[in-house]
Amino acid sequence: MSAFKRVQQWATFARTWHVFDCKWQDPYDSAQVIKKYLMGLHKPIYHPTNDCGDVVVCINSRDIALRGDEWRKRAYFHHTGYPGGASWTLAWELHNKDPTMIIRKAIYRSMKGNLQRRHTMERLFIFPGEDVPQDIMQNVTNQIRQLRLVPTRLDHIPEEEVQKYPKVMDYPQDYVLK
Amino acid sequence: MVFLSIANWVRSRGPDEIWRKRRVFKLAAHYIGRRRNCYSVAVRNVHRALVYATKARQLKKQDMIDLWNTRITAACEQHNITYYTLKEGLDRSNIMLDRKSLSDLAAWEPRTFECLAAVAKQKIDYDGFIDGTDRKQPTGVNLNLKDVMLEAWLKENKK
Amino acid sequence: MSNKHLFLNSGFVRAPLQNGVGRYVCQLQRIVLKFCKTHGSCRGLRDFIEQDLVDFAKQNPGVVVYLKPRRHRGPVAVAEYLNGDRVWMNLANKTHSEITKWIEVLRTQQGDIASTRLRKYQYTDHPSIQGPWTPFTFKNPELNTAVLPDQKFGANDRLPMSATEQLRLMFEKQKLEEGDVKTAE
Amino acid sequence: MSVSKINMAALVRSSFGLFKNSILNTAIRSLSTSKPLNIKEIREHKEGTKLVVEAVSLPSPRKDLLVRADNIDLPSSNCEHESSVKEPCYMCALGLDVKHTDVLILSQFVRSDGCMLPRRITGLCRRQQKKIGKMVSMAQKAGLMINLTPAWCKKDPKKRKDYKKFNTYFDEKTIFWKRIPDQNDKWKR
Repeated sequence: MSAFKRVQQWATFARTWHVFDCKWQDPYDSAQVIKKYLMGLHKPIYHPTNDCGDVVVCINSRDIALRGDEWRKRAYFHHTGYPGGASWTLAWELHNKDPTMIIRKAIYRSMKGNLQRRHTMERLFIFPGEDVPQDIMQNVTNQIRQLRLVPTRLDHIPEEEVQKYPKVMDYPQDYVLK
Repeated sequence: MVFLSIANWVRSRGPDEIWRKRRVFKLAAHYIGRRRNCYSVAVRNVHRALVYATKARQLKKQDMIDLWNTRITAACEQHNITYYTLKEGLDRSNIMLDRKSLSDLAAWEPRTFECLAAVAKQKIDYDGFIDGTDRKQPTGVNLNLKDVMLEAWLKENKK
Repeated sequence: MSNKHLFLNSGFVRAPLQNGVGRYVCQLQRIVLKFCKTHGSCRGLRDFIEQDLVDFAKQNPGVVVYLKPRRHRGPVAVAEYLNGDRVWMNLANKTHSEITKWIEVLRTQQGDIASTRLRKYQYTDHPSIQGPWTPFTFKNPELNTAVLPDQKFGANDRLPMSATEQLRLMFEKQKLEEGDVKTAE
Repeated sequence: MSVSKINMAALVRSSFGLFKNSILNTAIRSLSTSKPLNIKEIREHKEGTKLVVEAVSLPSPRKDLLVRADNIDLPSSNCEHESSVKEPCYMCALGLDVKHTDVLILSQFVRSDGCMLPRRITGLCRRQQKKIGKMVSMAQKAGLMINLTPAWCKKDPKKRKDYKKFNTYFDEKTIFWKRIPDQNDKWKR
């Protein structure tokens, strides 16, 4: 193999580091996207036996959003192995204890349960907030697009803009403004 | 009638027994231990292996199709097009490339694949064919109101 | 029901050191023809030796030719190659013309081809003209200087327009139309 | 037959539109077919020892910003009314796909304490009133209109209790559940 070809191969199989902002993202939907990057399914050179998965850094995992009433309806099961060792933790309780756990479990479960899965998970970093160690952040060269738009709170929009925004409803004539 | 020879036929499996077994042993040659040395064990495993081989002939094709699909989908994502739209656009513009060639192009000749995606997109645009997955055109998060309205205004004036 | 592949070595269709491009090096180094002077099955090989062998040796000065007469045994050709392969071939009852062709095969092939299972029936040293895909091929060059995470690269830009934006557009359009009405007057 | 009917209807409508336009265009713009909308404000002031409370009619602050479908020729209003006779309400006519994150639109339908206005004031059709009401409550639960809440509420969604302090989003498809027909109820099917 010539030197050029060797470099070519290094380039093709180079590992990219991606960052994903979990703010207001559904962890179960975004797991389907992150999984692709972790396993290398986003590359046209993908093969199950070649090691082409990328590294993903998830930030702001504390600010994930769950749909509807899932915070109090979704339960995570754990069994210690002893009789009576079963326990169910609600999603919000789990998120209180470890704000990275829900997204980690979502990604883990989105992948097929083979021997590769745990090694693939090693390439995933999750941080509850914005502050990421410098040695991790300096590798990041790409950002994964979010699925949902981060909604804007009404009190974060400037007052004049709210006033100026076109209206659809008008008050009736004898309405007493409150 | 008296059948005297039947009793002899029970044990006798004919002169070609060794050749019959040899055929099985040849297929078990790469096994280890009793699976290759004892006929009764070998024949069971050989039968199972042959059944697997029969099924695998279909599965191999299916696996390759799945792999090609994965690769093409991955390549399509980079050009903001879905696999379905790409296929539809290429079919409509009479570019009859199969999955294998498309995935090969995506990996080995990426610029060609980029052009193919552009062709498909343009053709779909001309035909006005939009499928459900591609209805989400890029909107631009920071929508510039002035530019959008200028276009609308120009369109109005042309009428 | 073929199990020939079980113990075969696998390989690709390749010529060693681009043989035949520019120059050709005969890969056959040595050929041993074993035959019996009386045996009937050696008839074809004897004919070949009598008529063609000298010409063959003259035309291929790089090939060492051995003749090995032996009594009451079948005719055999053993070819040895530059890469160390040794091909044994039984020539029993082959006619003169058949043997001529088989010797030609042994001379032109570049090793023990028959005992390799080809993984693919084609091979190229240059699989890609444009250069194979790399993670950097279609990358947005703006990412090189961007400070990540950045909302510009992280926000979803392929969503339908939100009702907030739509209403704003409608309002602008309404204003325009009102303006149009005024100018028309 | 039906085609001709539709054509006739379209003709009539377009001619009516022309007629209306011709009137409106020639008239001054400030003149409108309905009464100019006014709004009342209650003012209290003291004149000597007397406390005077009066309701003053004011022009609506939203008048200039109103968007109506009549003013824009929309390609087709995706109104779901069966009868074409019934006039669609202004929200149906606009055909906007409002989500619970469009707080700028939703905040127009609420009082300053975040309560949804009743239908006699909003003037919406039944369906839209229900839909907007649900979306307002969705936006409130998601903490997107946290400034439009009663005074005793915590003004930071992160300070709410238990599961309420975490971000939640909603799916607008869950507002109207499709009625699943009862298998045993054969007379109504």
